[in-house]
Amino acid sequence: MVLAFFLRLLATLLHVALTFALAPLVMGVVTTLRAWALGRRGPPVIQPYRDLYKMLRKATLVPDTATELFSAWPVACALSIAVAAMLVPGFCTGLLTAPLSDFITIMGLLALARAATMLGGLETGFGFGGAGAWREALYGVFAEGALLVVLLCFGLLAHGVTVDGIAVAFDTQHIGISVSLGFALAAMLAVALTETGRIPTDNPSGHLELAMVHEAMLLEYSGRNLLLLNYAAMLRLLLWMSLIGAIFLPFGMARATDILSWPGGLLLWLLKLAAMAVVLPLYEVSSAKMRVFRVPEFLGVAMLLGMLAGIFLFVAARIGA
Amino acid sequence: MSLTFPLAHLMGGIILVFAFSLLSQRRLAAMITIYQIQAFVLSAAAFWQGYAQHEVNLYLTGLITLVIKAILLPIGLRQIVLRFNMIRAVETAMPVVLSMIVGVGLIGVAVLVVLPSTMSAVSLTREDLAIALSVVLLGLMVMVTRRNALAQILGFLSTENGLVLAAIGMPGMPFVAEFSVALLVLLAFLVVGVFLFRIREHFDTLDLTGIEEIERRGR
Amino acid sequence: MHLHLDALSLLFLGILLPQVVAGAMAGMRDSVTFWVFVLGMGLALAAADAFTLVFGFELMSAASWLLVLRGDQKPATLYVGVAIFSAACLVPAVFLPAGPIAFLLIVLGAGAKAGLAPLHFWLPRAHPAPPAGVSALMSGGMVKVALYVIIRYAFVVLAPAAQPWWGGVLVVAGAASVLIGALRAMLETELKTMLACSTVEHVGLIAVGLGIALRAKAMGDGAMAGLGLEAALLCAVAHGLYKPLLFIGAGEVKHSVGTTSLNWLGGLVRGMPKLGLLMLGGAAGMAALPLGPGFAPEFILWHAAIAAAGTGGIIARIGFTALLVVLGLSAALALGAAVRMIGIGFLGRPRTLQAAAAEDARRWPLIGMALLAALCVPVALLPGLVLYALTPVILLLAPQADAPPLTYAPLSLAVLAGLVAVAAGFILHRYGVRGSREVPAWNGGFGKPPPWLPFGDPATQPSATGFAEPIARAIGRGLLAPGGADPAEAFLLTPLTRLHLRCVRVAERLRRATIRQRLAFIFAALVAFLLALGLGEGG
Amino acid sequence: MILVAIFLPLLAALPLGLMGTPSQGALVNAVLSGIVFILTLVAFAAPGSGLVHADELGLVFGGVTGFTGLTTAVANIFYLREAEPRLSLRRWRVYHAMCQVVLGSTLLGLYADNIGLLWAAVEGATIAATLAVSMPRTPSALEAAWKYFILGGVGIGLALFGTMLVYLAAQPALGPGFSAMSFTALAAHAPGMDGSLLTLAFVLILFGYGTKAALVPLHGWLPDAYAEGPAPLTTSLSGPLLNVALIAILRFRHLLEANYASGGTALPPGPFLLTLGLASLFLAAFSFSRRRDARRFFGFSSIEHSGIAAFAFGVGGAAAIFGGLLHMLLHTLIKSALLQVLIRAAALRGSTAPGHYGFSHLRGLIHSNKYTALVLGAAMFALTGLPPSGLFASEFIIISQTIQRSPWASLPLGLGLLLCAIPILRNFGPLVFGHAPVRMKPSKATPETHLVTLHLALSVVLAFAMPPMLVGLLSHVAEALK
Repeated sequence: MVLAFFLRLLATLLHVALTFALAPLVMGVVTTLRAWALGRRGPPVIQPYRDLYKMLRKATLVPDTATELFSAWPVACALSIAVAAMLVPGFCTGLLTAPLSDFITIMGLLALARAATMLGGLETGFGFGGAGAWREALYGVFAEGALLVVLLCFGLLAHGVTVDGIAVAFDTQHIGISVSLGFALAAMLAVALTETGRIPTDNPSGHLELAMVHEAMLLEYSGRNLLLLNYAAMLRLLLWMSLIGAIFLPFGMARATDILSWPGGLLLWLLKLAAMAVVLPLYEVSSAKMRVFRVPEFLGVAMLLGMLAGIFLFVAARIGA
Repeated sequence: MSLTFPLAHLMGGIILVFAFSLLSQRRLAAMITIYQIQAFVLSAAAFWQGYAQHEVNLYLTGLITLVIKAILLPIGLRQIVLRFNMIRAVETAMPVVLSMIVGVGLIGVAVLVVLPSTMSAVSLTREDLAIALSVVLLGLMVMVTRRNALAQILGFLSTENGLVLAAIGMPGMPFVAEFSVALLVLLAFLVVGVFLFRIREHFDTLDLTGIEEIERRGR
Repeated sequence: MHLHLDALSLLFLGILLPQVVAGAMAGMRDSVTFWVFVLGMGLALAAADAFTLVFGFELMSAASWLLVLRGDQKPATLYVGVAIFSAACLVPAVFLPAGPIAFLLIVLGAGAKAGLAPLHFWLPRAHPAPPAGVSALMSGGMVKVALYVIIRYAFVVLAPAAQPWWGGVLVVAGAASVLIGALRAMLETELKTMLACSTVEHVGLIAVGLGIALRAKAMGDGAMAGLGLEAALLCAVAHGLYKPLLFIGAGEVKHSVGTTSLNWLGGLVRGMPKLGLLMLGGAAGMAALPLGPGFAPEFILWHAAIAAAGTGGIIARIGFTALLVVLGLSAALALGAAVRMIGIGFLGRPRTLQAAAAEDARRWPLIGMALLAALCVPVALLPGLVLYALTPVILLLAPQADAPPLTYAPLSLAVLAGLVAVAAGFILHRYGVRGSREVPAWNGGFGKPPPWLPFGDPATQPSATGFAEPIARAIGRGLLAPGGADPAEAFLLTPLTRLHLRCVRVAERLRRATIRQRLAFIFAALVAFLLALGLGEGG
Repeated sequence: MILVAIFLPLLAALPLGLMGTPSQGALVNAVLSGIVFILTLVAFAAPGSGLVHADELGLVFGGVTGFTGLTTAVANIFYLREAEPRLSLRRWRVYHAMCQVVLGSTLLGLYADNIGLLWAAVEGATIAATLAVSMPRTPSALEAAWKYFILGGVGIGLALFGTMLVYLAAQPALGPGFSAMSFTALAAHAPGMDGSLLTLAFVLILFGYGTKAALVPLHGWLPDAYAEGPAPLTTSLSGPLLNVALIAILRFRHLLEANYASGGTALPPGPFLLTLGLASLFLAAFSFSRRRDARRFFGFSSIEHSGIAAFAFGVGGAAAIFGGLLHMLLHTLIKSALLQVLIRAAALRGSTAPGHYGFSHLRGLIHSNKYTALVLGAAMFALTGLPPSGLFASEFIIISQTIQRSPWASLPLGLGLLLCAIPILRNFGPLVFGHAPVRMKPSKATPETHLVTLHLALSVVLAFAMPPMLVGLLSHVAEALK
């Protein structure tokens, strides 16, 4: 018992350390690959680390129209993303945080981060921040609906909605490849792209304030506030990758109590991350950013796919099978 | 005694016929005359019933009817007509032919309603009751179809005649009712007189259109 | 009149108590009507027989009507109309034998009072009208009393006749309320109206939970029944804390600034920091954010809905799938509404001089709000404990209830967050540059506002209307009636009003009849009755 | 005792009509009403016997009549102070005489055991009320009185016909003579009567007394008589006179029901009463909306409540009849309170003459006098039947009985009550709390406003804490007349 607990603690610590450490790297890889795909040379993959350090050393500026809560929002945003990232299993299942890793809790934490970012955008009371906030609010409405209905699909298949439980169930039970899971994957990918602020809903490397969503809300932030917000964005990307990996590519995940399976699990996790980090920029360069009011339609399709996934499940009468 | 019922029937029938002709008549003077004849027949019916039932009360009723309804009231009504210069045709709210058809229908209704009652051991027969009810309904019909106040009062009086006709047929009915009828007519006339004067003061005519005008303005 | 207290009554009385205290502190202490209102609610909750229940319920309606009337005469008529409608449904319902008709009448009657769609249209109009202390009690307490009536009858009195579709009725009505309430909360720019719309949403959530539980109870599924009841009751408890808080806060904003229209507020946190923080806590509850009081009920409710989607026929399952979409959409809409309330009203720059000069709330209302906020803490951080306390009520309502343990542990999450915060704080403190400098906002390069506009041009700020407009465009068009009206108003209230008007016209025509025509009415009725009599006896 | 209570006012009318100044008349009026009230209470101890005796129903409603008569007469003294210059001396005399005649004949109607005497009483009351309504002598008052006279006269005629038919129907069981006109005897021998004839008689009586009770479509006279007659008189019209007519209908209904229940050929009375009751309820509901004159408005409210009572009688069964009687009792108290306080309200605004009772004229009463405004508000509220109004109890009983006995009728009943309550409450706000029309100075309430409060308090007490004796009386009556 004690040994098992100790191993789980160790795995958890390792998971946390790796997640927190790798997040900028993943972002760097994606950015670099994207530049390559566009035919540019691109920054080195460790550029995000340099940026973060630079921000750490810069003075923090506070606009005179901001209220006292100005610096609270980045903290709230980063903390909630960090907690969520600790809950999502990475290389292995059965972490100490596994009982907490309810999908709905994770959704809630992401929503909390989103709310904090939006409030940060509204904080100084200027147009761009507000525009970013309402866009975020609009996207969030559809994204949550789609995500919740996808969750139904998982819940019915795996008889539980903790991410850890889903991963274990999909890994060990023979679920097979069903139409429902395909639909669910498509829906979840759309939500993930929206949540992480990638093309087609938002352009992370855009520089036109009028078209920005996530970046527009950060306009007034600088120094350590910006560091927290940017780091939160990196963590969020990694979190979503881990989440999709754990649910749709659960094979080869290690078990926390079995130390011998760790290296394989770690390797596979890194491979999965790498694969996704390759696919994402390729997808991004091959498609264009949408107009704001096209996004609800895009997410509406995701919602519909999620519903279809559920309905196909019912029709196929696979519940309990 | 075999003559009792046929004669009572006959008089009831005559009263009904006059009630019906009241409905068809447009001129005020003629309506008063018809009413007067109706009242005469009614008093005769009352006397006959009094003789048949050996009831002093009914003689008294007949006397009241004769004096007040058949003699005094028509005189008073004619006075009003003369004073207000109203010797003209009364406006009706419904074509006379139609109102007569409806009147026939009313008699049908009265008969239909009275039909199921058993009437055991009563000197008043089913037919008498149907006649009385018809007279009452026809009187109301006159009130509904005439636009002139005096004509309406005549309709009302005809209704009262129907009531008295029913009352005199009731066996041993205590006098209370008849006394009340007489009282009603008397008081009614008093009140009506008051009203007629007042309405004269305010509207210059006995026609109800003046009142209808007030009513239309709404509140 | 007989009174009797069981666990359910005690629970709802417990929900009521802090609100009453806070409402009294918010300036209603000397109002007799307010105390009559409270008395009515107490009677309804503690009633042991139908007469006392209806009497208390009506007393509550009547007193609150007076209070609404003193605030604003316009919605009072609508309010009292709905109140009497609910009485007209409840009074027969309590006498009918247990069966579907009684249940439907109860849902109609108490649902109208609770603001369940489609009879919710009065609520966003009437709840903001009276003084804040009353609004708070109406939104937090009165709708709970109505829900109590539904619970009392659906789960206890009519229980022997219950069928699964009864739950379906509640779920459908609740889902509609959730969606329309959340959407309107997102779109309304008047603070108190917005809060009232959010009340509609939360009533809907409670109804959905009750519906799932009722259906599960009739189907004999103890786990799901337990989940549904836990969600509904916990939501009732939480909503009874943060909604009054928000309403009292809105009243203080009104007192301090003179308006509660979000488009005329802004930057209030500067002038009223204590109120701002308390409102922030309330908004976290309203938006159902984790670590806030509102998340745990929503969490359980979603679990219950997912569990319910796995039972019953295909139609029911698809229905529950759609319900999940609705719940997700509405949760995000509620989040947007809360963010908009805080972001537009309390953050940013003041839009008027009054907002710039706002002073912090008065002492007693603040103490009342703080009391409610303090009570929110256990609900937010220890929902398991609260659920444990709710167990007797749940067992009373559904003896077979057996909910799985709660997998949401806010305290652990808070500990995790604390650990991260300590680590991050250490890094930032050790390696980062400390301190901060106040500068003019960058604002995309637009620079400093001119000196004659100390807070910049208010027109350059995002407004509440503008913030909501895209959502009105993307969702509102599909769900709202043309012109942005509430569908219940456009398709229920307006046609009824028109019908009433037509009947009034007929009555007026009858009233204008002349004497002769009136005689004709009598005569016609007499002949009709005689004919009926003749035909009746002939046949 | 009872005879004294009836004939004292009737006989006193003559001297009142011939001599005395108006203020003396008002004083005598009040004293006489006080004596009559005491006598109606004494009647509980000595109900008498024979042609005119007080049965339990008569006792209860006689007491209420005496009470409202007394308070009206007292309020009349205060009314006179303000209204005296408007009418000539002769008219004041006639007015006071007519007040006494209405009181006396109302009591006669309640106490009469003989159907002919009942009819005569109602007729006398009608004529007296007609004269009194015409008293202001304005065109609209004359018109209202004329309307009252014509419609009332027709009703009286029909009632007489019905009365005679009842007598005729009783022949098989009771034979000719006085006994066939006594309620006591009739009720005892109802099963032996001719059912078909009795049904016909009941329809005619329903139309006859229904006109007095202002059931739709026989209501045509009421709103105008309310609005145009002298203000205190409306109080007598609203309560006691309606009660006499409704009680008469109830008594005849019992004969029909008893005959029907024992297998006679009579038709059940329920449908007739339910139809008229619902028609009253709905017409009143839809007529409220556009009323601008408060007294006409509350006239329609009387139609509504009369309809509710008729509906309750139509539902039948001891409990429903108990509910209906309780409703009449409470409505009498509340409505007379309301109309009296309305006079005070109009007086606060300058004049109590007819035509000065417009809502726009009275609105914002709280700015003139808080006490009067609150009492008026309480009375209006009480009229809607929401708790804590006493009418809540009676309506509750009626609805619950309706559901048990004729469920289909409960839906329209509920709807009608709903539609009636809303307009009353809609006028409540502006009338009590609205903005006053001109710059109104606050003024003092007159002492008789306390009488109104007493009325209202009494109605609540009677509804929720009724003395057991009264409960016993009423439920006994309801049991006997079910």
